[in-house]
Amino acid sequence: METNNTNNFEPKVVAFVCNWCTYAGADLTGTSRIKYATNVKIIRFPCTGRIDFMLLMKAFANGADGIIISGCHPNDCHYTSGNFHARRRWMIFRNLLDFIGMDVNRIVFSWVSAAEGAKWAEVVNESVDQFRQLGPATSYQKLIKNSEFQEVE
Amino acid sequence: MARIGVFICHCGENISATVDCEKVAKVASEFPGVTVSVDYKYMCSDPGQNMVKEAILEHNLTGVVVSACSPRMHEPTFRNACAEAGLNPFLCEMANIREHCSWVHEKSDATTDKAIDIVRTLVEKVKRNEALAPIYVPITKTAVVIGGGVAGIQASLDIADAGHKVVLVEREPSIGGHMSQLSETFPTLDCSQCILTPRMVDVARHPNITLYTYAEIESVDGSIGNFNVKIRLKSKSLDEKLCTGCGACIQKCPVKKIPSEFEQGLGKRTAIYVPFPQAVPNKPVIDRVNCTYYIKGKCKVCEIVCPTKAIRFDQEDSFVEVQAGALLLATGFDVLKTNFFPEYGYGKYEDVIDGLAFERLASASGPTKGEIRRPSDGEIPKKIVFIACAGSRDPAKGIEYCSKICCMYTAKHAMLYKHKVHEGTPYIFYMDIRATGKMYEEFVRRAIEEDEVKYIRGRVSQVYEKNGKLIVRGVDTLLMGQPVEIEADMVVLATAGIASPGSEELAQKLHVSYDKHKFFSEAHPKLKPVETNTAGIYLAGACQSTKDIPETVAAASGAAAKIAGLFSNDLLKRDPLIAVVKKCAPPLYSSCTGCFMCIPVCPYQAIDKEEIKDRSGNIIKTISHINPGLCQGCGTCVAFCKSKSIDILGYNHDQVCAEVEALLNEW
Amino acid sequence: MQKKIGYYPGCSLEGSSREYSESVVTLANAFDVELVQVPDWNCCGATAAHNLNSILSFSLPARILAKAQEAEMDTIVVPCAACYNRLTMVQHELKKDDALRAEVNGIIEAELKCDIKILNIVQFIQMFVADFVASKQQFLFDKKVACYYGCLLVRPHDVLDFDRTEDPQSMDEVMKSLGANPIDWPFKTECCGAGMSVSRTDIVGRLSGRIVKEAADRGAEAIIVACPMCHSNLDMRRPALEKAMGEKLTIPVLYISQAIDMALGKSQKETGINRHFVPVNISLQNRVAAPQVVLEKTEEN
Amino acid sequence: MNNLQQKAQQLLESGNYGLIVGYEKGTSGKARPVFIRKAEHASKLIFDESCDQNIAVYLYRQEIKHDKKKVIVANHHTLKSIVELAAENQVFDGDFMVLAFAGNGDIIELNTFEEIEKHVATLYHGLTEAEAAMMKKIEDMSLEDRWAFWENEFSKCIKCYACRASCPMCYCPTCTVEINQPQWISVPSHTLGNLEWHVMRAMHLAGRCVTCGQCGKACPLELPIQLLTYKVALDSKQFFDSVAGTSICADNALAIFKPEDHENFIR
Repeated sequence: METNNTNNFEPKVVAFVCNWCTYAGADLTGTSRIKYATNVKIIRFPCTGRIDFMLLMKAFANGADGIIISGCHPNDCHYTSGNFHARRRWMIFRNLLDFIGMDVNRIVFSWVSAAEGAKWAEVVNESVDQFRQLGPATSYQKLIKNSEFQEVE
Repeated sequence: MARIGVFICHCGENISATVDCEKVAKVASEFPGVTVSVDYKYMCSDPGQNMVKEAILEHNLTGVVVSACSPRMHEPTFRNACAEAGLNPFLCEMANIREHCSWVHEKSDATTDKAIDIVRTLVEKVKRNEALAPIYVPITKTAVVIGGGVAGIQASLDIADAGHKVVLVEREPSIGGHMSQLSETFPTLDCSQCILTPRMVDVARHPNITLYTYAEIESVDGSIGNFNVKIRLKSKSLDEKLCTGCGACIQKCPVKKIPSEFEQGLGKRTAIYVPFPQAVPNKPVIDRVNCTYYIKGKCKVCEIVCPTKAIRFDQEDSFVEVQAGALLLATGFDVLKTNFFPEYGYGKYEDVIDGLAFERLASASGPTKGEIRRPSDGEIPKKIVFIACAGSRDPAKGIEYCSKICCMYTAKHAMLYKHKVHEGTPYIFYMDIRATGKMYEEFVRRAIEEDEVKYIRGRVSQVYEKNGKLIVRGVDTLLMGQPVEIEADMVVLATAGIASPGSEELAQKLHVSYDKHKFFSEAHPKLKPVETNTAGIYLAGACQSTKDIPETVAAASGAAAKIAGLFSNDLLKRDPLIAVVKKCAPPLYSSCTGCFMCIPVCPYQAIDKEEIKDRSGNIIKTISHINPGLCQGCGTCVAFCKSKSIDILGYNHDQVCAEVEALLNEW
Repeated sequence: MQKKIGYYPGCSLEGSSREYSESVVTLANAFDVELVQVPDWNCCGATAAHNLNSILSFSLPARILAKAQEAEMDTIVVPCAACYNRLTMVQHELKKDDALRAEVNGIIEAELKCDIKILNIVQFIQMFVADFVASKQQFLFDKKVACYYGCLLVRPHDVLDFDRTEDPQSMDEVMKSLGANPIDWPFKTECCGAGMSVSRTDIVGRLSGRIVKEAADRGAEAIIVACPMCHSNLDMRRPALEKAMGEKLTIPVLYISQAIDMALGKSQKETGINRHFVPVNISLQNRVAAPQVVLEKTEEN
Repeated sequence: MNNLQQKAQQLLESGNYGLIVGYEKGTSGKARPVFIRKAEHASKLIFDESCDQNIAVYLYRQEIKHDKKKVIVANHHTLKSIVELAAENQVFDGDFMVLAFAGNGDIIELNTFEEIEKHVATLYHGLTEAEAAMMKKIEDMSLEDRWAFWENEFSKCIKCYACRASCPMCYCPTCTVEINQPQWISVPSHTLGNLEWHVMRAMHLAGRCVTCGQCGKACPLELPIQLLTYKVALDSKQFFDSVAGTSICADNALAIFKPEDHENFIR
């Protein structure tokens, strides 16, 4: 893990979640009034199978410090198998990012069911802590900055 | 140019207690494309909805973002409101600032900022929303019911009575299934055939039902509303139109020693046969494996004795094709066979039999005319040991589930035995007694208290033969695990119910999912128990998991009601949030490369191939095509497609990218 | 061509069951297999260790596996059913549990790969003996035999994946190939009482007695075993068995390796049957012709 | 004339075949692809160690679409690519014949996909020792060093897309990189956009890369980008036991799944 612990650093976190399990689970966190960090904002997808790895690249390119991906537990997928496909995709993708030297701890994967409101809060809080520890994604942000410079040029 | 209306709800104080709603509305009003942005105490109330409707009309809005509770709560409400004001309902989105924001954070600027981010994200999304219309699929109002046991019979009659056509397909020469083999039924001890055979006759006579026995499903294609089912009619070696069912051929057939499947091998049948006297249709088939003519090339006794000259030795399998709107799987179950129980000697000792064989022994129409006589020497057994959970609930051997029906039928068997052999002693080894149906527990109590059935709580480790007796060694766990040995005359195994043979092949032909035990899987274990994951294909009875008769009949009627419900409309309406293969102008036509790697990705088999042809009909290219009747909109193919040729309505590439960008920028 | 494979005898085969080891080595030599002992091997912990200390019960077999791995053995044969069971179970557990493996690796100071093929005696026979036995067999083992598998050889099936748990057949098949007539009997995997073989010999007498009596009653002329514990209970404890059963029981107990050795025409010393408590009064017929070869002088002769 | 040249000549003279795609001697000792349509040019054909280019990339090209039945002289990379292209429905059984070479140099004629698949089963499917060593060198680096290494490499990329053009698997008529709504990947060749391009290219080759290394050989800046696709190929093998170019069935590693697929990072 790269540790760039900056004081009072609040990571920007985007969560990609499936509609049927984790989105509903996060709703339950709300109805149960369990508190979690404000850093995380959710984007709803029909299924984890829908989440294109390019969207993760997009998120990093737009300055995300961390990403949470969450969907139905294995065998619970609303669409039977979307999460199984997603799992294979992440196994390959995560290792590839590691291979090019990106810190894969900036992406948290979890299964959160519609009944696991408490788990969602836990995942969010633990992830945000983890991302705080990692500090800003400076190495990636350097690339963003350079690219902006070049594009203006 | 987009004209978006943003409506921020306070939800009483549910949102406004922690989020500064006025600020959110004010900031949102400055987002590019936002024409109107207001906040209100209760957006979902009538005045709130009216605000939305009036704004749509007044500002000619092209999109609406209602920033309130979860879309799982009020999305339909606001989409309806939009539709009432003339805005396509799919141009309305909800920004969830209650469950995902106000309720999970303390009051702070950060919470308000997060709400603003959420609203901005949805505004960017809704700008890219498209007006969508529901999909309509025409429906052929014929149901194909596969399996003619009690489930198939009940469902066929229910659907037919509702006025729809039914094609009932049964693999065996007669309908009736396992229920026709049973002697009496629990918990009432009424005769199984007495209640079943009238229904079988009803099926044969019903004007809306076409019955194909000795037939199997060859192939199925198409989708909900419009299946094309090809049925193989196995050759019966008989012209059914001429046959009167007089039975002369059966009486004269020289091959008489074939173990009868219907009698579980305890009785014999001829090579030309009807499985049992009350069979429907009551016309024989020739079993070509055992018929002398087919083995040696001569005999033809049946042909000679047939008064109507109905025998056709050269008849071949034929095929019929049926157009159907729905399919019902009712293929039932089977019981475990010998090699599963080396320790119980099943298959090795003649007097170790399974429950179905005991049903035949106890049946008045069975091989012993209802007398309980053991198969080896025809003696009346003085002691019978019944072993419950023979195979069931045994994860080590791979069947971890409870077969559910055995506790009850074993109690029934012991009772029937006691009623017929008063001096006999029935023992039942059991793990737990699961008697959870109506009048079931009372029934088991009767077996214990009135008929003095000896229940021993424990497992049997082995059964072996010694001096003409079957030694049953087990343990009594209620006596501190004392070993028990019983010298029995007969042992009856309550063998586990397993999926019917051929279930896997059938599931693959129909593209329905099945579990690791090869039972068909329901679409949802609680809320969709008679549907499969494939739209238009339904389930009933023990093909889904072992079920007793009342449950099976209930499921069959449930599935029939679902099918009748489907058939009550001429067109099927579906949510349009589905995937589509994008097309474009010639010469490319579509960026789809036709690699078809998306086909195995789809959980619903909704993807097939489409040929793009020029005006003279030459194929220019073959690309993927998504059947809108089958696609459920998971989007797995969308993320998988490398050329980004597939997109999904409602969550398209443009929308989700815009969301990511909007969420992260302007922090 | 001489084949080399690893060999873990374990303590029984060095002590009370020396004849088992002798017969296995004889058998291996007869089929051109060189058994190379795992260097510096230790106790597998067998029945005692897991009662005392769970991590010890993993570490002991793990060290044996580490030694085998160090000696670059890809296959080892473990004739003792208890050792076979422990080694296989431990390799399985360590393979699937990364944390446990890391802990054990730390204790035994090794990096276990957990990919050693561990053979029990029957698998060894199936792999190296069965295909060639016909060409080397001198005597027909034309006896009724009762194959007794015991508990450790076939369970738990999930892990060992060897033979059927109930009514196993593999030893019966081997004996059949030697010309024997294995009886169908219900006590193949019955408990012999090994866990109590020191503390409660009366229970052993009853449990093992039933097994021996059942085999004798069904007309078996020998009991065939593959486990030193079974053997010592059925053979060495015979007086206790007889006392519990109240009758004389003369049926001999042979290791399956001994039975094959006998069919090959090996001497008493080579097979180790001279070490048995119950005399092995078995004479085998020459495979090709009539003349009887007497392996053990009996009183009738 | 050697066997290959004779064979080629016969095939073209027979009139049954219209085009032979193979290798000829190029400049500075390198072999280059050649397209032979006339029997008298058959003597140009060579096949030796220098013929390491994966020429399966030409099989589906529009330019040879109207040629009569084709013949392709295939090295083992080309063979594997043909199998993968067959699985992905980009080439069609019976459209061409393959001339492969046995260990002793004998020419093997492979006419059907099934024959090609069988032949490919006899080939070696791993990385070469040198390639494996390069992989290990990078994998052994610290995370920061790896990032620095790739940042440097990616900064040099000029987005000429030679890697894409040389890869038989990159056959999409519209590449994601050319889509501008949404703009998946920024257009200029700055490090960020280059990184995104290479990550995407590698991901799109998951379960499909036959590890021929052609992309790296084609790169005018000699960036070791083939290692990225090797990584996904090795992981596909390790995680899912899927090796591209071995089966003509549509069983891409990411198109199928097993419920028991094992990962250790999902909470």
